[in-house]
Amino acid sequence: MSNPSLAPTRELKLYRRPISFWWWLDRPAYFKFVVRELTCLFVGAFAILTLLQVRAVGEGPEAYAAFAAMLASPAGIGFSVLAFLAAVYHTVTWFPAVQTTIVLRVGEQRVPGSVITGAHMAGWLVVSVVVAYIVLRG
Amino acid sequence: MAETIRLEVSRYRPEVESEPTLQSYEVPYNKDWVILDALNYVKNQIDGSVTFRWSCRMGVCGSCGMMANGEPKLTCAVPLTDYDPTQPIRIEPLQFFPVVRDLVIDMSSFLEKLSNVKPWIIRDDVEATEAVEFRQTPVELDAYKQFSMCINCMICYSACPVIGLEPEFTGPAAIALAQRYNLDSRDKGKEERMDALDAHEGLWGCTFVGECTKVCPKNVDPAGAIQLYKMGSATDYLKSMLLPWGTK
Amino acid sequence: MAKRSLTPFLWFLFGGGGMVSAMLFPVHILLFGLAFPLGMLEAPGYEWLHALVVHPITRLYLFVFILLPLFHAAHRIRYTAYDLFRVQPSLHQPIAVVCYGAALAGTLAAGYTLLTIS
Amino acid sequence: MASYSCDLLIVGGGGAGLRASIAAAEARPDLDVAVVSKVYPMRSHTVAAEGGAAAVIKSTDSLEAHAYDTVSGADWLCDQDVVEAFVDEAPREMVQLEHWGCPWSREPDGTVAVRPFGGMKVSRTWFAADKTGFHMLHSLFQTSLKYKSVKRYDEWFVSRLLVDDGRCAGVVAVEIATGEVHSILAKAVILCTGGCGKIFPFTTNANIKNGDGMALAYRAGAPLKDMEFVQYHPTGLPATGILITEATRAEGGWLVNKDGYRYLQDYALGTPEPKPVHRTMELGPRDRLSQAFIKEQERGRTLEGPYGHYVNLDIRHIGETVIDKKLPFVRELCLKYANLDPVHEVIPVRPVVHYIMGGVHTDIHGATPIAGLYAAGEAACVSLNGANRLGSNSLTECLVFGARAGRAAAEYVDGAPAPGAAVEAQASDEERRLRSLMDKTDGTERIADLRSEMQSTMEESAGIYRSGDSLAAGAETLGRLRQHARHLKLEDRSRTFNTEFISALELDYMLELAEIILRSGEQRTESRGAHQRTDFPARDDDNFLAHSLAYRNDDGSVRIEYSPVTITKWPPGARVYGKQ
Ligand SMILES: Cc1cc2nc3c(=O)[nH]c(=O)nc-3n(C[C@H](O)[C@H](O)[C@H](O)COP(=O)(O)OP(=O)(O)OC[C@H]3O[C@@H](n4cnc5c(N)ncnc54)[C@H](O)[C@@H]3O)c2cc1C
Ligand code: SF4
Ligand code: F3S
Ligand code: FES
Repeated sequence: MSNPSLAPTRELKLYRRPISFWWWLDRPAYFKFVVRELTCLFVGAFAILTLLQVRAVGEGPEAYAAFAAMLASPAGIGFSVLAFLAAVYHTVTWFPAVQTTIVLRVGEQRVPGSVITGAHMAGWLVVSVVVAYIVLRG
Repeated sequence: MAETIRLEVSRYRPEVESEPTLQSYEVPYNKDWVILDALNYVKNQIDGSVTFRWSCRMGVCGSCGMMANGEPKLTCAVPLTDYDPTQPIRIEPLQFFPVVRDLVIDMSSFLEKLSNVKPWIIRDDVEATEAVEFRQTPVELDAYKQFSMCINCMICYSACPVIGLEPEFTGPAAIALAQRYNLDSRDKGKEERMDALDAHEGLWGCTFVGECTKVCPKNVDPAGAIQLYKMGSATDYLKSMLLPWGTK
Repeated sequence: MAKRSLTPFLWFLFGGGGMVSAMLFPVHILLFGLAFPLGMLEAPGYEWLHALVVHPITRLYLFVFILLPLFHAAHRIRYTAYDLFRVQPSLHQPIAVVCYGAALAGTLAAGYTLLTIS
Repeated sequence: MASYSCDLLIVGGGGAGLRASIAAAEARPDLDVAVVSKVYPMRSHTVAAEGGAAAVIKSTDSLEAHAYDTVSGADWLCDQDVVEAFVDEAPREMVQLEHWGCPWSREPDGTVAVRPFGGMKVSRTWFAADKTGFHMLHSLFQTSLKYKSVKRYDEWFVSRLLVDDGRCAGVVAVEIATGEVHSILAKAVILCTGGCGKIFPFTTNANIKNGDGMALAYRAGAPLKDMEFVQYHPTGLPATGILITEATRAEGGWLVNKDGYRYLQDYALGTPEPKPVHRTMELGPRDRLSQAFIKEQERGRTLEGPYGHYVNLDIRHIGETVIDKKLPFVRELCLKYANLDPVHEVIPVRPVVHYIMGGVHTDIHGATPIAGLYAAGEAACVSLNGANRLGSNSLTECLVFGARAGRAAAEYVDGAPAPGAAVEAQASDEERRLRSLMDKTDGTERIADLRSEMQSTMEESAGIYRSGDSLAAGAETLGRLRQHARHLKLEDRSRTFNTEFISALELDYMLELAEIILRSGEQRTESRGAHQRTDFPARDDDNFLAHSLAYRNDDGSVRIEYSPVTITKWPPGARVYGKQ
């Protein structure tokens, strides 16, 4: 379709630096990126855990008690601590990312991303309180 | 003697060596200089064989991108005073690109990628027939203006790990430029551009590392452009699924 | 519209999952994983939980709560395999199938459970 | 030595070259068009233009007014038929570029916005904030990508024109990445290689502006026209020469001396008003403003810093909002390169070499006297700019005359005969010359030393004010430098991307052009526009309402001839600024 630029007429001996397996340790930002991506393991695991929890509720009080005991075991607590940290990390990295997919205008001015992120954070707080309220109402 | 600073310059002479080595030069620590001035001092006064690209010296031609202490920088826009004179500054070619010579990278792949995303106005009547401009309000201009500021300096490419891992990835600047045209009220080529970009090497290879935006010297925000692009494509997809009769 | 890949759709699920998990997971984990087991808060009784779960709105809520995050995780695992573990390009396709396949399986299981629970 | 061929070869990928390539590809889609450029096209110096591009578009304006401003700005040394064609085609070209996507700044109703500019009676300068050249170049480059009949030779350096029997038949070029020498045969060649500001020490011009194309044409036998006219822009940053665009003054900026006094009122440029007034004070033409600076300096009313004398450009009263909207790049440049914020501080500025009015002599279609050789843009002198170019006319010139040259050359191609055998011999000659320079090991002279000596010589002898003596003395020094330049010391032994070798070739061109500038200036014993002779302070229409044409004698010396100026509607008159 479009116009080509001529390839070199003699092959150049180009140097290509190999990428190390540890590339993600090269810059702090890369490391943070990898951590952010790995939070998804906990997200997936917790989704499945919730499925199991629902199933336990369906199976009756004993089944649910067993499930709750499992969560209270040291392993269960350990998992929850990690999962909680991962989930929060996911949340605080997610909203700034979402902001980039939204163009909002008020009059001629574009709403700054930080405002959109802030609104998400506020929404997060509200939603959390509502969920907690409903769960705890019983 | 006046204060000096050491530059450790990556040298690669393909005729005589198989991989780059660092060579040290002592240059004046001139408070009015940018890194590029220091390199030119080396070239003019010490070693005429040190090779790098530059032209405008005012941050607009996009030629002088290099790694300085591991960070991709537009060397004509970074003052020497950003660095501590007691420590050397390591100058290397932009990473993730094949090196032709010393600090010169091979960026031909970018030009190919750029052509592939069709960075021009697509509509039937672009050729001027009469002297009347297409109308475009300031708000419509603002919708794409930021993404049109790209100087093709390749700094974002050398910050994006996906480029390192998958060199075929279209990459931040080229996608941002495609999006620049998509968002231009005069353009009707979104569909055509999507043909090239709806692929793993196109849009979807980007995993939103976001470094491209952080290092961009011209505030182009390529990461944002790509995110918007994905969002647009996903909404179009959903629309066409939910309202198969409603898409134009 | 020329033929498009499925990717925009998968990306949409990924995004939706990211949003759902960002908004809801911290509080769920905090409550069920930490506060109740550690006795920091008094856990709600079984009856209440059961009543909640069988409510139609909650069923829908839980379905979304599981479905989208599963696809979110599948998507990210897929790209992590590409970028972090640098799997060969020839394996890209199979990995994608496994990841989304697993998410789909989880979704079906969730659907079944939520429909049949009583 | 490999040989390539095409129908039409364009040397240069700046505004003029890209416009020419598109014009040719559109006029004749069947032709093989090639663009050779020593840098990637989007690095060309058109990218640095800031202020804007002039073309009549608003109903308050008229072609006549644009033409008159241009003619009087040029101190009547332009060809008026050229000016008329220019103002007439300018709007169409600018709209075309708009249709190609250039992000022009807009009025609220969506029409393009215009701003005032120096020496213009009406606001007619289109702008894209203060990065006009950048946006124009990228729009042109990106648009050019869609023409598949256009092939690019990026980072190839043209070192010689092949001319056989009075016809141009192609070029010899060095492929910079590999160091290989190639010939590219063509039925027609268009030179769009830009200006030569790097001949001077203190310039807004980029490293690549070495006047290559002018030297190539001159050596091939074409005359260079009006080379004594070098434009100093009144406002460059003292340390670097980075340009602070005229748009700062168009938006209301003031030039003040060390006492904070708007000194231009003392130099027949009108009386100060708080708001900018067309063709008055800071919106006078560049030659007058730069000359006023020197006079002010002689009166001891300028400031002095580590980089010489300067005055202040004050834009603080314009306010942050307007500055950020219309002059964001100025703010960015000041913050980065002068360490000050123009919203709160005055900007130190001094005149700086910016543009050359002269160039390769062409007719109104861009054709040079050598058959098949065309030129456009800053490298050419089609006689639009005369003795002083008005700001914002040259970007438009690149479009109008780039397109004209592209079309004319595409038309010429059909009748052009195949290149003769002599061409091959010339090409291998050139290859031998280049190889021996590349392999030279016995040199003693540093490129950088010769270059800076040439530059300071030019500033001393051919600055804003010159005299017969200074020009002659400069020419003598240059003669000596050219001797030294035969013994260049090259340290880089690699064939791969050898920039030192390219610099050596560029230095050779610049030395030749420097001498032409001096000789042309020496013979013009009058003052006109940018050429101010202290020994001949008056304009002399009887003898010098004429273009100078510099030819190369067989022995390498310069011969100056004169040709008449075309006058159509505007007989020579006085240049009056300030009061209308
Ligand atoms: C800082 C600055 C600001 C300006 N602002 C304005 C403004 O606001 N308005 C206005 O109207 N004008 C302005 N000008 C002037 C205007 O920008 C230039 O005159 C114009 O851009 C020149 O364009 P060009 O196409 O002729 O050359 P260039 O853009 O300089 O391009 C020259 C091309 O030739 C190629 N080339 C050169 N030599 C060789 C060789 N030996 N072999 C191969 N290729 C070669 C180069 O690679 C390049 O592609 C400004 C100029 C400067 C320096
Ligand atoms: S997006 Fe920014 S960093 Fe990337 S090429 Fe463009 S200007 Fe450079
Ligand atoms: S760094 Fe790379 S992964 Fe995407 S957001 Fe930027 S292109
Ligand atoms: S030299 Fe032009 S951007 Fe640095």
